Order: sequence, then structure tokens, then C-alpha cells
Amino acid sequence: MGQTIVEKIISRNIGAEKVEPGQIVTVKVDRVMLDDIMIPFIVDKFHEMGFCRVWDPDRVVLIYDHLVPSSQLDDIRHYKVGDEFAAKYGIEHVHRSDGICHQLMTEAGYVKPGDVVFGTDSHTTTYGCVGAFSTGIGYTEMAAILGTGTLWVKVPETIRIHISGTLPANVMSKDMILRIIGDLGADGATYRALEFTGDTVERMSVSSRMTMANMAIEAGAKCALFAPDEKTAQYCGVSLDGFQPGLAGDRDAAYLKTLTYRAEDFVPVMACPSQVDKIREVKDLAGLPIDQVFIGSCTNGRLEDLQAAAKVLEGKQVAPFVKLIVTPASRKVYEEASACGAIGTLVKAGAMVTHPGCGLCCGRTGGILWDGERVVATNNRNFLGRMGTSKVEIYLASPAVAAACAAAGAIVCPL
Amino acid sequence: MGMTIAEKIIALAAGADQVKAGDIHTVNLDRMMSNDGTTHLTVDMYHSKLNTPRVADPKKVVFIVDHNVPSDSPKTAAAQKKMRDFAKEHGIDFWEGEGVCHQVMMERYVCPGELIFGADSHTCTYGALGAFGTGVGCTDLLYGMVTGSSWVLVPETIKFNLTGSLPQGVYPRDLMLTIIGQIGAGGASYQVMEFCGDGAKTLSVEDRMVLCNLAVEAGAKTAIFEPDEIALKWLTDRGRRPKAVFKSDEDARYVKEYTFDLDKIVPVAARPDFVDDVVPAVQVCGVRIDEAFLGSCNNGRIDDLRVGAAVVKGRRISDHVRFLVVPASRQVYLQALEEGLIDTFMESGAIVMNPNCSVCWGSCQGVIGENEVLISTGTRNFKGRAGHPSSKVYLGSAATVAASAVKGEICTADML
Amino acid sequence: MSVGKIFKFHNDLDTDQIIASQYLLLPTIDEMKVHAFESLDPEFPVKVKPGDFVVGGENFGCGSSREQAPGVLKALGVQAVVAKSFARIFYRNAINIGLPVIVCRQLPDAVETGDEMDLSLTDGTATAGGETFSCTKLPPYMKKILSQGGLIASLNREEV
Amino acid sequence: MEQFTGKVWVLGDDIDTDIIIPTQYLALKSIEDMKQYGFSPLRPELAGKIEKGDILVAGKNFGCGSSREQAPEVLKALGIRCIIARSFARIFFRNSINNGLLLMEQPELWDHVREGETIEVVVNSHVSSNGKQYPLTSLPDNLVEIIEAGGLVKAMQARNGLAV
Repeated sequence: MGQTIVEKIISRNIGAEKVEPGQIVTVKVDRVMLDDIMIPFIVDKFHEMGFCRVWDPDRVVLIYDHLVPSSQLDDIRHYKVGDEFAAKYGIEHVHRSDGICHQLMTEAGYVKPGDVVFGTDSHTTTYGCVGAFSTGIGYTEMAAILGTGTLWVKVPETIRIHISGTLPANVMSKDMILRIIGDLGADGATYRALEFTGDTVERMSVSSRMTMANMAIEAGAKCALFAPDEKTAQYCGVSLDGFQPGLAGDRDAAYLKTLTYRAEDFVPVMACPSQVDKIREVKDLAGLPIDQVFIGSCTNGRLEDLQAAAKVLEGKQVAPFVKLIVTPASRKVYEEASACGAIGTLVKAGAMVTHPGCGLCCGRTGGILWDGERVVATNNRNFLGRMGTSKVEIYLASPAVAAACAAAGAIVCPL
Repeated sequence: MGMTIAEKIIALAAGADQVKAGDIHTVNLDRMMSNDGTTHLTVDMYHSKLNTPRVADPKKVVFIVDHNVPSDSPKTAAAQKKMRDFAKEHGIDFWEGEGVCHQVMMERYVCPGELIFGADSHTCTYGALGAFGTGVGCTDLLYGMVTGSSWVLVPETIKFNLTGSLPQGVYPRDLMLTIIGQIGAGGASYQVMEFCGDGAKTLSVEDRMVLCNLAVEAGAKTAIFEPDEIALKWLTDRGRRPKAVFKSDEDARYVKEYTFDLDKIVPVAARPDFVDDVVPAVQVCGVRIDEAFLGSCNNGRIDDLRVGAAVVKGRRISDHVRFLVVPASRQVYLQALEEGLIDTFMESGAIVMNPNCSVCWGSCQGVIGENEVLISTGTRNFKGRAGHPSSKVYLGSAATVAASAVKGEICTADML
Repeated sequence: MSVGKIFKFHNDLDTDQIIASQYLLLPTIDEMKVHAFESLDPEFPVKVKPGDFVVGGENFGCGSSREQAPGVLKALGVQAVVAKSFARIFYRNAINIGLPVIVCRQLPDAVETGDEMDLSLTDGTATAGGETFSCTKLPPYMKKILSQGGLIASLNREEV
Repeated sequence: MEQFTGKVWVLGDDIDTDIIIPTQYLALKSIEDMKQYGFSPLRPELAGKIEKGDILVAGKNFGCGSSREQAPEVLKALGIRCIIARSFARIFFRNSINNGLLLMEQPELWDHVREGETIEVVVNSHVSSNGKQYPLTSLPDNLVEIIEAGGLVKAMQARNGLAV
């Protein structure tokens, strides 16, 4: 009997031949990510637990992203606590204004195929895009990992998502994952791993895969994995070792179920207020007037996303009285988007380009809205009140759709 | 009796042949600007306090959202929505995210000879083009919007004779801070600061904006330069024409005269918590900083970004410093992008934001914490201006701010 | 006018101290007023009673054009502001909303916070500590605005 | 066997962590400062009404969304004794156990229970509402260990030789 990707990673991690779904095991942690919102809480728990050293400072990454730039006085405390903790325990990987945690973890090479990674943010599932087992945890567990380097996990069952064929021109990986979440439901993958396979997936860029792994949590998934390939190796700046190339689900692995999609069947879609699994085709929503568009986040703030938006907005202007806010996912993305002209195109079209960070997606600043306003956003959640009051309507979409809506001042489907 | 430029502008707006300091006149306003710091209150008053709500001439009114951009809270969003809805309903020019209001006004509206009210104290910036711009409150602005007119007390004028030219590494901001340091925070209260002399001819329109913009920090009602060929070319390049080109008469009355030799100006800094507490920058070197800010309607233009970028190029911002770089407008941002300045700032580790008031406004972007120290190219260093009441703000030139960001403590650019 | 208690502040008292930027976008003046003078005296909004006075030195109200500054003082019931001199936008704003602003060169140095004071706008005098100080009279134009209850009230009256 | 009664508050499906405690309050200094904002996007009045010992009954996927552990901590600070839902999102589940907040899955109770009624819970056995009993399953052993230790912090304190 073969194994799925997540089973293989866990087996290797614990030195077992094989693990079974449902089995509870203790894994050795390869890397942890601590984000600025949670740092003071983690530090408090760490000390309360009685630890006096971090198990392996080189495996710890601190990232300030939700609170950058500071918008409230309380934010400063989080930087200070992080800086002091890093200095005291010899943690050198501290990113103070370089972008969103999930983007940096993969982009800066902190995560490699086959790694076991935990982060204090639910979108830690993102690193499955390079074939790592990664998931979000709370600050108490993070404090325990910092002291022990281990964590218990239940081996998840795996749902396979198989996609083959060629995507229509106006469809991005965001449209695919939204549709899949709609099909699974917001809790359809709770406690489970997703594994993406098929020639469509194989042809996708690592960035596109990242969008899908990122959003797996919106179906409740514990993690979401793609088999690492040459593209992955190049992205991570590694050559695949003896273990990594075989890190694909076995033919005879036991999947809980397999969902099969034809790429040609995907169309541009949106998640409607206020559930991520409330999916409708963009064409059915066409004409709804909008007040704001947000392009950014760990879901869709990468170079290819900004390029897709710039392509739509080239030579066009954002509609009157509509705001377009663009927040690149990282400093590197910003620099590359500047070099290729995408930033220039977007700013000329009327966009406000902010510094890389979580921005509006985490709802603290970056374009908060008021009662009755409607926003089209490329991020991962449209929960009630997430971007302002509970009377703000949030529609989630791909960067191409979002850009088209910005120009039209209404929901519209790009060609 | 001759008149000064300011008196001539008021006379024209009042339809009078002659005005003199101390007179109160009813004037027609050429333009009114209001931003998101107060417009929600103006709109509320419009709806709740007027017997006959109306806008005399929507074409003379400009609304600019620049203070909290992008919006930082539901309350901000509500205030801005009120403004947006009102502009939409009345056909008022509306800009959001385009840049700091005074920069946008200069780029798109201000013409020599105009009398402009802005619901923001730094409206005095427009004197760089020979316009009379002055800051008012939202009640004044509302009255102006409804009637197209207002009352003004004709101010006295102080002449600032500028000679020589600024040395390398010394900037118009150093000059203006030096002037304010000398005459004091109330040194030109209710008065007009008129800049003239050979030294004035060495200054670009952007340089003149730096001087005029800070005039309110000396209490001035406005500041003004004669619209010379430099100003008129600047205006023509942007496709606009003057309303009137005024020079002060030979026998115009000045209440006081000062002469400043530009050659003698050195890099300076204003110490917390007063803009007129100005000392040579070398005297404050060594103060550890937590944040640095390059931007604002005073010092966020392309010249300033060039100066800052030249300092940080090939260097890293100190680990413990948050260096916010915020171009004053979309046009400035695009120019900086084209020149590679934005890339230079990003590579150095700076935080680059969309054009807005940012740290200078001190309420929602780059706020500083308890006992933190900021060095800024903003307009003010009042107690708590940038965040916690215990925090401290120093004002310096773009070069000093950028150099300090690299070093992690206040230093001048030549000390790196 | 009647007797009120004095709250005295320093020279060059700027509008950021009267009401900080972070509160300016609150929906109403009433929501802002509880933050008046927060950096200097957080208890001020509780301690000040209707009819009390704010006394300043030179250049009172310098800084921004925020009308919220005189607005919160008026909303807290401050009877008048007396200072050696005023920054012009603050002065204009105060008149426009009907808050008396009185220039008096001598009084500020002779009084302290907590002293009682009596102000007569018609006589142009202020009395504190048994001493009477003469104040600069308002120009008739501004007096008219003030007596009509502010600029908007005067506009509405003209239209009647 | 542990048993208790409590007054019921009823919530729907997919109650996410942004509803339980919105992001804008997450950087407040303490859970005590945050708790007044619990459920504010959905039912702003609720935080003020919940009393110590009350029970939340919810639909499926309770606690979905972010990994913010402030969510179970806020509920605990409000005095919630336990949550009975048709199902829980996994990070919320882990975070609750680690904080000693009792969670139980029960597929049918939600369809029948009414807000304001008092129900009786017998842990690992059943819950009684309106004269009817609904079965409860028991937790896996490793979780029982954490709960028995008094939460993860206490478990770690014991490991580090601190007096508990």
C-alpha cells in the first residue's frame, strides 16, 4: 500500500516506514514562523512555561507584516517585544518590513520540499506549494515548539484534486481554488490534506500553486500539497535531493476521495459575502457597482498577479470615485514589479501602491470601508466585518477580475 | 500709497482699487480646497446648519482625500464616504490617493494672482506661484462654498530679502527653518512673508514651495514670491495661465524687513517640541532614532527624493529604524519610479508608501510609540504629533533624515 | 458672563495639544471633546466645567487649521479663551463658531490654573485675584459675528 | 464524571474567528481588553450579556478562519463554560484544548435547542435539553492528557520542573 505526499513527509520525519491517517505522532519541526500580531503572546507563554532557551534559533523566523507600517500605538509594542526576544535568544531571521510572512517563508528559502513547518497564522498551509507539510497553530503551541522543537500531529486523510487540460485565458488559479472550495464547502476538508495533481497543475507556476495552497484552509484543510518538481527546485534555490523527487502521491496511496476537474470547465468566479464557499460566476454578478478594489495579500499579491492586473489596466483608468489599492506581497515582488513596469502601469491607471504587508486583508488599515460599501478583493477571506463594518460587502476574485472591475467601477468579467 | 503683492491680490478679489493693512474686506474666492481632516464636519454643517443649503460654484471647490489614505478605520471610512458622496452629488472635483492636497493643488489648480482658501494650515504653500493661499477652518470653508465669498483682514507684509545662493548640501528647508528659528513661532503672526531679492531667483518653484509651506509655522497668514519668469514658465509647462501677475510697488509698505544671506545657511534641525527651536544639525547628532520620515507637503517632492536616494544608495537602513518614504503626489511617485529612486529606497530597506500625508499627520501611518524618536521632513514637531505623547520629533532636511536612517542616530549626510 | 475657573497653558500652545490628529475623524465634536488637552492634562475634559476659562500665553492655537480645536473647547463649555496673542487660524475659527477669544497682555502672567476669573466682554475687562485687566477690543466686524452666534448663524440670519 | 448546567446562546454555521474577535482588536494588550469586542461583527450586544458558566451551541465549522488563539481565550474570559457544535475547525479546536476550553461535537442538539434555555452536560456521556438526551463522544487520549494537565502551559511547566 502506497502513501500520499503528507504521509511520506511525516513518515520520514519520525523515521517510520509508514504512517496511517488518524495516527497521532510527534514530529520534529524543521522551521517555525512567528508573525507580529502573535509575538507578544508567544513570548509570554514561552516564559510562563519556564523555558530559558530556544531549541534551535536558526529554525525560527520572525516576520512583522500585519502591523507594518504601524497604524496604532499598540503596534509598536509588538516590534519591540519581537526585537528583544530575537536578541535575547539569538534569533537572526527577523524581517521587519520585507513583506507578508507566507511570501517570505518560501521566497527567502526558509522552506524546502519535504519540510515540516508550523506558523502562527492559518495561511501557513501556503508552503505546500513547494511540497512542504505546513499548517497554522496557536501561540501556546508555538511557545511549546520554541522550547521543545516538537509537536504532536494527527496524520490527516488526503483528498486528491486532479485537474487536467488547458485553462481558458481569463481564468487564474484563484478561480480554480475558489470553485474547489465552493464544491468542498467551508468545512469540506477539515482535518484533511489536499493533494493537487494533473497536467494542469504540473504546468502551473509555483506562484499559482501558492494561491491554491494558501486558500486550502478556507475549506478547513490542515495542509495542501503539490509534488515538488524542477520549477519548485528553481524557486527554492535547491537541487532536489534523494527524497524530494519521489515526493508525489503513490498510485496505490489511500485517498479519502478524488475530485476530478477538466481545466477547460473553469470560469472566472467570485466568493460572495460573507462566506468563502459562496461561489458564483462573475458573469452572473456583472453590473453590481463597486467602491473599491484591493489587489494584494499572501493569496494574490505576487508578481504574476500584479502583471495580470497591469495587463488589464494598461492604458486604462480606474473608474471615478473608485479606489484601487495594490499591496505587493513582498519587497522582492515590489522591486520586480517595478522593474517590469507593472507598478508604473498600475499607478498611472490610478492605483495606490502601498508598502508590502498584509494591508487590507487583515483589516487593521490599508483601505477600511464603511456601511454599504462594496469591495472586490484578491485576498482569502470575505468574512463579516473583515474590512470594516459588518455592512461592507466583500467579493473575492482573481487579480485579473479585480483589475477589470476597478476600471469598470462595477463587477465585470474580463475577456 | 503703493501696495504689496498680497494687498493687490486682496484688492482684486474685493473689487477695490486700494486696500491697506488692517482693513476688513469682503472678497470673492477663486478656489476652495478641503481635505479629509475636516470635510466630514463641513458636510455635516452643510446639511444641519444652513437655512438654504447650496454650493455657489462647484467648479471652484476641490476635495482631496490625503490624510488617512488608504483608510485606517471604519470611522475614517465613514468620514471619507461622506466627502465622496457630497462631491459626487455636487459635481465637485475629487481626488483620492493622488497626493498631499497642497502638492495636488499646485500641480493642477493654483494660478498667480488667485485668492485661495484651504481648510488646512499649509495652504500658504501657494505663494510659491504668487497666489494668496491661506488656511481656514471648516466653518469659513462652508461659508465660502455657500456664498463664493468671505471676509479677510488685510495683513501687514514683512519683506524677506534673500541674497546669495545656498551652498552644496544645504537645502531650502534648512533656510526656512533657520528663518523660523530666528523670527520665532509667532514672528509673522497675521502677516505676509514676502520673499524677494537675488537669492529668490536662485530658487525653483519647488524650492519656493518649501519656504512658503512652512510660513504658517511662524504664524504667517501666507507667504508669497513674485511670480517671475521661473514661476510663469512652470505654470505654462502645466498648461495654465495666471489670473494676474503682481509685483509689489516700490513704495509699498512693509512692516519689517529681514535679510538672509543664503551662502551662510548651514544644515539645521528643529528640536522637539517646537518648530522654532532650531539649531545647527551638528548639535543634535548622536541622538538615537527609531523612525525616519521622508515626505510631506513640505519635503516630499522629486528634489527631496533625489537627495534622499543619493544618500541611501548602496547603503542599508539601520536595523532598528523604520524609514518611511512617501512621495508627495502620484506625479512625484511616477517620476521617482522612472528615475529608479523608488528602487533605491526599496533596496535600502525603506518602507515606501503611496502618496499621502503619512507620518506628518501622525495618526494612522508610521505612528511612533512611547519615548520613541523620529526625525522627519514633515512640517511639525509638536509634542506627540507623530504618536505617543512621550515621543520626540526632530525636523531636518531630506539629506539629514536619510543619513540618520542609515546611521540609526541623527547625523548629517557628510558624516556617513 | 460669569465667574469661572482658569485652566492655564504655555506659550505657543499648538492645536495638536488641544485635540490630537488621531481623534479628528471621529464623527462628532462630542466624541472628540473627551480627548481635549490629552497630552498635557488628560483629566481636563472631566475637570473643566461650563463657564470656565482657558488662558494661554503668546501664539495660542498655533499649528493646524483644525476647527475641531476651538470646537472641543466650546463643546466642553469653555466660556472664553484669554491669551497674550493668538495664532490667526485658531482665532478666526473661534470667532466663526462663536467662542470668544480675548487678547489680554497682562492677565496670563498674573494668574494660575485654579484661579477664578470674571470676564466682561462689553467692558473689555477681565478680573482675577482682585485685579482688573483691560483686554483688546474685538473689531466690530468680528463682534457682530460673535454676537450673532457665529458665521453660519450670521449667514442664516442674512437670508431671513 | 464531570457534569454541569448552563444557559444556552445559539449561533449558526461557519462562525469564523473574525467574528469571535476581529483583527483590529488583536494587538490590544490583554485578553481582558479584547473580550468586550467578542462577536462584535455579528452580535455586538452578545459579549455584554454572556455570563460565567454559559454554554455556546453552534452549527458546523465553528471557529473557522485564522489561527488566532485570542478567539478561545476571549470566549473563556467571557465565562463560556463549554461549546457544543456540530463540528469545529481544526486550529480552533487545538487552541481551545490547549487553553482548557471544553469543546464537544454533537450533530443534533443544534436543531432543537433554543437560546436562553438551560441544558445539562455530562462530559463524555451526554447533554440533556428539554427533556431529551443527546450523546457526547469522548476525546482522544492525548488531548485528555493535556486537559488533565490543566492545558498546554501547565503541561510544559511540569516538563520544565516548575511547581504547578
